[in-house]
Amino acid sequence: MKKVTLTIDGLQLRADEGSTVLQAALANGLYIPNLCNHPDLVPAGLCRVCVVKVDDWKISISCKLPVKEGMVISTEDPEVQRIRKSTVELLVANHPMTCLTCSRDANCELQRVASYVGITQESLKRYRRSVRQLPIDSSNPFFDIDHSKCVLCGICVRTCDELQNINAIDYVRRGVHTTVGTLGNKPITQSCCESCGECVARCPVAALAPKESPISMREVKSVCTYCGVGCGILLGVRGEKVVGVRGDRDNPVNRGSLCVKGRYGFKFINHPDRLTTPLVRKDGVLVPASWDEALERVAANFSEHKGEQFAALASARITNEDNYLIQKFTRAVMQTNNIDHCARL
Amino acid sequence: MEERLQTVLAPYKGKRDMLIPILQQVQAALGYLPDDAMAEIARTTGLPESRVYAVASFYAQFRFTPRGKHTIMVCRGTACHVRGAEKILEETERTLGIVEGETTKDLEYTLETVACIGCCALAPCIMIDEDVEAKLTPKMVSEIITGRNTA
Amino acid sequence: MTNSIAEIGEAATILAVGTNTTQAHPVLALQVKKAARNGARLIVANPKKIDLCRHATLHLQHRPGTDVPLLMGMARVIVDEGLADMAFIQARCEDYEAFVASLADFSPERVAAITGVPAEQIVAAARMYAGYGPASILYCMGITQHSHGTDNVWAVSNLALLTGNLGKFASGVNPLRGQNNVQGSCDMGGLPNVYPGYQQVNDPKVREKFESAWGLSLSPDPGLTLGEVFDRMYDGTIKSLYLVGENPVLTEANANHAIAALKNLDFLVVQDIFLTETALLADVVLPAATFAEKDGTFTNTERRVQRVRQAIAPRGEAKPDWQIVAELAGKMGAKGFDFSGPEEIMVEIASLTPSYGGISYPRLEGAGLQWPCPDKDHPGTPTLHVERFGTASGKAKMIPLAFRDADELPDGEYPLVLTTDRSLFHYHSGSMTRRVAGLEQLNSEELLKINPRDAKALGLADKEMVQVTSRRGTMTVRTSLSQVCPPGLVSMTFHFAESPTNVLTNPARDPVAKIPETKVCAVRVDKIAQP
Amino acid sequence: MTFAEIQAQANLEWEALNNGGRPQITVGTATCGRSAGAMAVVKAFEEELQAKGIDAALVEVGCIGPCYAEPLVNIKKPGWATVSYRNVTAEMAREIVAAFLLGDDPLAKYALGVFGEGEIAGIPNILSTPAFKPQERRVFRNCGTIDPTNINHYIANDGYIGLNKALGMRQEEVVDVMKRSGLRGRGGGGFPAGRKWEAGLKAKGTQKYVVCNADEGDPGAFMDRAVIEGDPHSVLEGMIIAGYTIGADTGYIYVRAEYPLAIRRLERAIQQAHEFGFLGQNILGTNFSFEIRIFPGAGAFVCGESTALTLSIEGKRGMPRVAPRPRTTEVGLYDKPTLLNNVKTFSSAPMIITRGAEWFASVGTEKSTGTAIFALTGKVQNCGLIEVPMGITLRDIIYDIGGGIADGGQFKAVQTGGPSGGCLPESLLDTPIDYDSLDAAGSIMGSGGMVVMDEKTCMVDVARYFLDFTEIESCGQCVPCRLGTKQLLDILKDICSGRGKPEDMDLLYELSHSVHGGSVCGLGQTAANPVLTTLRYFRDEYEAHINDRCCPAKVCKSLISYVIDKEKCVGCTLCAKSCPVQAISGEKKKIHSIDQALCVQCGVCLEKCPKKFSAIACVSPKVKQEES
Repeated sequence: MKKVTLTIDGLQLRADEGSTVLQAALANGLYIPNLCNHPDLVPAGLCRVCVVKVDDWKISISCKLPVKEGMVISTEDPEVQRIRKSTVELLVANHPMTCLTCSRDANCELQRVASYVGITQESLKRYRRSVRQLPIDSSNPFFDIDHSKCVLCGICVRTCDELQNINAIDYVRRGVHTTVGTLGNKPITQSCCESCGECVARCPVAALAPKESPISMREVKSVCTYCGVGCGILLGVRGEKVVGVRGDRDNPVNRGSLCVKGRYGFKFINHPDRLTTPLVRKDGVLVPASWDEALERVAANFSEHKGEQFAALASARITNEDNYLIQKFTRAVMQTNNIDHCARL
Repeated sequence: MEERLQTVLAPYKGKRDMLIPILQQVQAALGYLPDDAMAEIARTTGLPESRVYAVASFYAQFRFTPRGKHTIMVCRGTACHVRGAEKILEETERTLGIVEGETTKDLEYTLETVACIGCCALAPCIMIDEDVEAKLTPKMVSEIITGRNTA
Repeated sequence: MTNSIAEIGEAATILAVGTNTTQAHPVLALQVKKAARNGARLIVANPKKIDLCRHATLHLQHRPGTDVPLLMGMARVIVDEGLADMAFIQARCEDYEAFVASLADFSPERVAAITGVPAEQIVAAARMYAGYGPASILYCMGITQHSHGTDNVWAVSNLALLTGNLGKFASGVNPLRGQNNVQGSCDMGGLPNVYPGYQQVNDPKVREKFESAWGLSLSPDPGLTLGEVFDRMYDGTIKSLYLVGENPVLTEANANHAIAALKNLDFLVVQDIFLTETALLADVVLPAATFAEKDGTFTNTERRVQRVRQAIAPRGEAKPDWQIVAELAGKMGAKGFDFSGPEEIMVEIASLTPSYGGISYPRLEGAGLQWPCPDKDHPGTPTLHVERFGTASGKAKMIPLAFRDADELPDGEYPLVLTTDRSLFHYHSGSMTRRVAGLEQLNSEELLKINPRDAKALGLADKEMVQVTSRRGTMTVRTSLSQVCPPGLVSMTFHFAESPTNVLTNPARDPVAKIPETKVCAVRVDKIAQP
Repeated sequence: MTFAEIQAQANLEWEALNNGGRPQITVGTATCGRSAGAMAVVKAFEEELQAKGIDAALVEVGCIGPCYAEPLVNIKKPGWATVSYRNVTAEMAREIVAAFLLGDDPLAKYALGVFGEGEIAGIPNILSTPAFKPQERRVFRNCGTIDPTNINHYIANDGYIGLNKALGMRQEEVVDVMKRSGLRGRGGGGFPAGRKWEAGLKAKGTQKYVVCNADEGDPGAFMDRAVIEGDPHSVLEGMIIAGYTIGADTGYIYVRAEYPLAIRRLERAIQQAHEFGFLGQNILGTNFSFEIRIFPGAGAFVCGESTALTLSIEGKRGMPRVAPRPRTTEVGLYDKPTLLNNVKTFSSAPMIITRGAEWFASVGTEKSTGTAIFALTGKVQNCGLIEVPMGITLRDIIYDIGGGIADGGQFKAVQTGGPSGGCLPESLLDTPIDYDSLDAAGSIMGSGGMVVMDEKTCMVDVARYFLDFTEIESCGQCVPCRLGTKQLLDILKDICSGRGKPEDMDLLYELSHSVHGGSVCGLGQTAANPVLTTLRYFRDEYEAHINDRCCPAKVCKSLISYVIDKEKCVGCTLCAKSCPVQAISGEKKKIHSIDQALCVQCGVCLEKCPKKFSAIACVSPKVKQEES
């Protein structure tokens, strides 16, 4: 990959040819505030928060600006700062001030840019506040859509289009009345939405927010237990409870993407129906028993049915190690090759 | 409605870039764009339903609720504005008992405003269906409308 | 899969046959849609107008069970139009002539008559697939779950070999494995005829290897397959069954027969995480740990072995399956089961399984490894068959094929064809997904997808409860009028215990793979008489 | 038929019409004429000619320009100069037929003037009147003189000569002529047309498009419609020449659906052009083929922006493409090279080719050649469409052509360029009309709207009005335009309703600059111009609103009261009867009074109060209840 050298705020840095100024800056640990940019998506250039000055004369957004050899970029130019500040002030003036009760508090891109450009109560006071009043769409069991918090970065629309190719949502109406919605603004569950939650995962604010977002204490890298694709996941754990799942962006299989089952289908793990003790049938009914009792009963019976009277069915759900031992048990201990599983279903 | 819709859509199977003309023709046929008509347009063209509505709701021409028999468009062009279009609009709203964008209960009139009819020299003016009423005063407006109703 | 998932997005042509990818493999489907978006030609061959058709260049809507004529018809066009990759065929294939001879019966016109796909579409598909490489074939249960599933698979591989679309980047034959570790359980010898790594049980050399490793003698006779096991249970030959993480009461074709077989056992042990419909029949139920409660590895559909890591302690007294088996073996006085943990088990696996030879936990950190990975320095194999095929000669056989229709065809009594598929929101027998309230809300009951025309003829409304009956059983379900099914075809999933689709399905098995024909059976749909 | 034969045939028809020895009556029946009652006049003439058995040609023509005089009728009687009659009614039509066609009395009292050869006592020659003297009719060359539905009329007036000539030139030669003519894009931006055509020619690609922007969205501009309705073939010819020049095979005309007549005229013209071989396969025997399609715009001002317009034709939301991006001439309609010009630009092309670059550049200024067309409206005597040489001053336009301020009012400001333009004060009346001078003054040429305002116009309200427009018309994709115009509007609304704060003026200024610098497209970048220019030239009005809660023009409702002058009121009860909210009380012959709490400032009472009393006055700031 060919490299070019450019200067941002006096800092000289190398960047891949064909990358954008914003990419170059972020790659070099240089933050340029931005809202509608997402690494997985084609730059849209709509929020205008990433404006910079190019070669000391031209104002441009950095997310669509290709790097050029010898380019000189300023993010601190007064004109840039003024445009950036008013733009963010406008967004905040039209955003509900409910951070304390917001699920994205402290993890919100709007908060981040606002504090970066130094928005103050004084500067905000001058503005006429107005927050769009639209009913929250809570039809989906996993996430809510709150238009009053939407900054119209379009990341959800582009995710549903560019990445998922589902197009359940798009821009609706125009101007200040623009919203993200479905045909006729029907509830999201009445659209072709597949509830994959990819848009929710990318929303920079809480316009698309999970219904439950308990804070996990640690994350464990693992593999999704559903279909054969084997998506890399990060299990969010709180105490002895799995409270969330995230796509693993480093995994080559799914690069962070998940489907509705993979992302939201984890609650069976801590479900009350889980079997927690062995059960043994006594007088026709299954009753709890100790491991010893249960295993001895099994051992006793299996010992009498070695060979062709016995068969084992392994599972396509359990690990390789589990399967290996079961077939070893069947072949070595039970002395038969009567082992199969539901590979064919 | 089904048949009318199908006749309009017949020539457009898979023609995604004809969406706007399609919407115009469907609205001409049905008077407005019901949700299920837009869903049918999506199926015919192969566009996502959301895209059909996204485009339809972007343009001022398209309506999603039934319209009155007649449309009164009050011109809000600059010339009309400086010659008192505001007062014309208010008087029209008062006479019809509805506000801009609404339709009278008897489905006789739908009241809209338009950026400019292009009769600036004859400002202020309104357009009732295809006829332009020019050089109006608030008084004339109420007379014209009540006159139409009695006639 | 002969290729990696990421390669699919780079293909110039994709033939997706017998796979409802967006529903059954949603994340892999992203690659298919990405390719289509970037201009790849996507040919969807499916009796139903599935969601993937929205992105398709061409939809071949063939009659269920006519995959062989469809694919052979394409092959015929490719040969006739001189689009075959003769260089590849000469270098790497066998029996080309015999194969070509068998194409005689598959003129586009005749194929059109059999499959219901217009001849010009068959020609167009053939030209696309042969003309724009790299071309990749995706298939799934729609190919395998037939009484002639093996023929279907051969037809697929014939097509790939014929055009040299095998053993190259983004170019190959890619069966999509249904369950998270179905690949792994096969790799591990969870099959009656092979040891881990597909080493034949009836191969003396192999058997000796395992006998010496395990320190005892082993049976030389291949065992019984799943369906056969149930038959032997039914006739009483098999008296004792150890059933781990399966729910055949819902998933077996002709479920009533399966239930009878289970009830006929002397002794049934079920090892699972929930008290499934099958576990209710057990004599002993052993509580297993979920994937989140144990360490180990899964092998995905692209042969990538990845680490599963314990996140939380097992619920209550539940234990990882390997541990249960080890303790059971211990109770039976067996040796060679005292492992400190999965990592140690993997050491033994690697030592006995050539294709896993180079796999060890340390090496699986990060992106995992794609087998074959014969030794500890081998980087793994993203694409199979690059130089040679895994046959004795190293060459791939092209198989002459004839058309065999489905085992059971619609008739006056059972006029409709029932085919089964999966819902995006549920997984297999639903024991896990149906316990997730949100998924249950998004899809809470079985729906019989039926074409509005058929519904009209039967006087059925949308969302009306009806009775569906086959020669084997009957069940009730709610209708869903939908253009997804063409007239004459109805479709259901099998996730819902309260409407067990598999009481209807046909157990007729493929002679080789022993897979039942759950994709085609004849049914009747009746209005439920209102009291 | 060869082009020569086509011409010969057309000239024959034209001659017969003009010098066939029978009287010719032409009535302007473009939209503005119709709304003034032209169709009734046509009907009256038909009936009258019938009744009186007069053999005369009755021709419907496009807009001649002076809308203030509509319906406008020209009568060309053999042996007489052509007489133009103004504000003709059906009644007058009958009178004229009787007096002038049967008799020899031209009815001077109804005449606007005469033109052509000869004079008539008591009627001035139109072209010598101040209203017409400064005008130079080029783009309007045929408007109002030919039947727009008759291609032969166009051909007989040098129509399609340019195309015929161009087809004989190399593409580079056409570009060269266009460049030397100095023609700048008439859509408002003023980008040199020749350079655009050159870019279109040089752009790589086999498939190219020509697009005509007839999405005349500016409130207060309607000249594009007049050109299309009055001379549609001039637009087609320009587009065909452009198509030949850049190597395109398809042209689109994006015209507002609100212009039904214009669309009908275009459809007719396209059909005729096909019949005559000016469109379709192998045009005029060459191997050049070209088709033109009409695309009725669905109503979005932003689609005047070229990238939004092309996306709209593709059936998408008209949201301008975001810079940095390639030019439309490289990546335009369907991502193919696209030459997009305004109606007037295209209709200028044929005469440039026919008469040469030098002829075109012979009028106008060095940097802005040719003529400019304005829709002169607002508080001016003579409203209408005017075509003047670039460089003429605003004062000449308003006071000579426009005949000064209407109703004896006082000039306050003139607004040019529509929502993207600005309001200029008295002090700038001598600014010459050209792209650069208007820019310098803080306004723009724009698409040619020119609205005159008098002392009864509130400049804060005007700014509010334009922001109201841009807020509605913003596509909403970028934050500065979507929320900036809204914020500006909210502030202006507050000021107009007496809730203004002293710091608002600074905020308006600051925001205006950010919206200008931050927005994606021209609409957003210029949205604040009305605010900036009014702030700059009419700051005192802002201060009056904010500090004194007073609207000097007495427009802003929340700041005005209607009061009854006790001395003047005679208790005629007219006002009370007409008040829609019964806010006026008082018995017959008793002094009336207005309940300010009830009054909605509709002004009907003022309108109703007989001039001889004029007892009702409008005052600002508001008065307290007891004072009234």
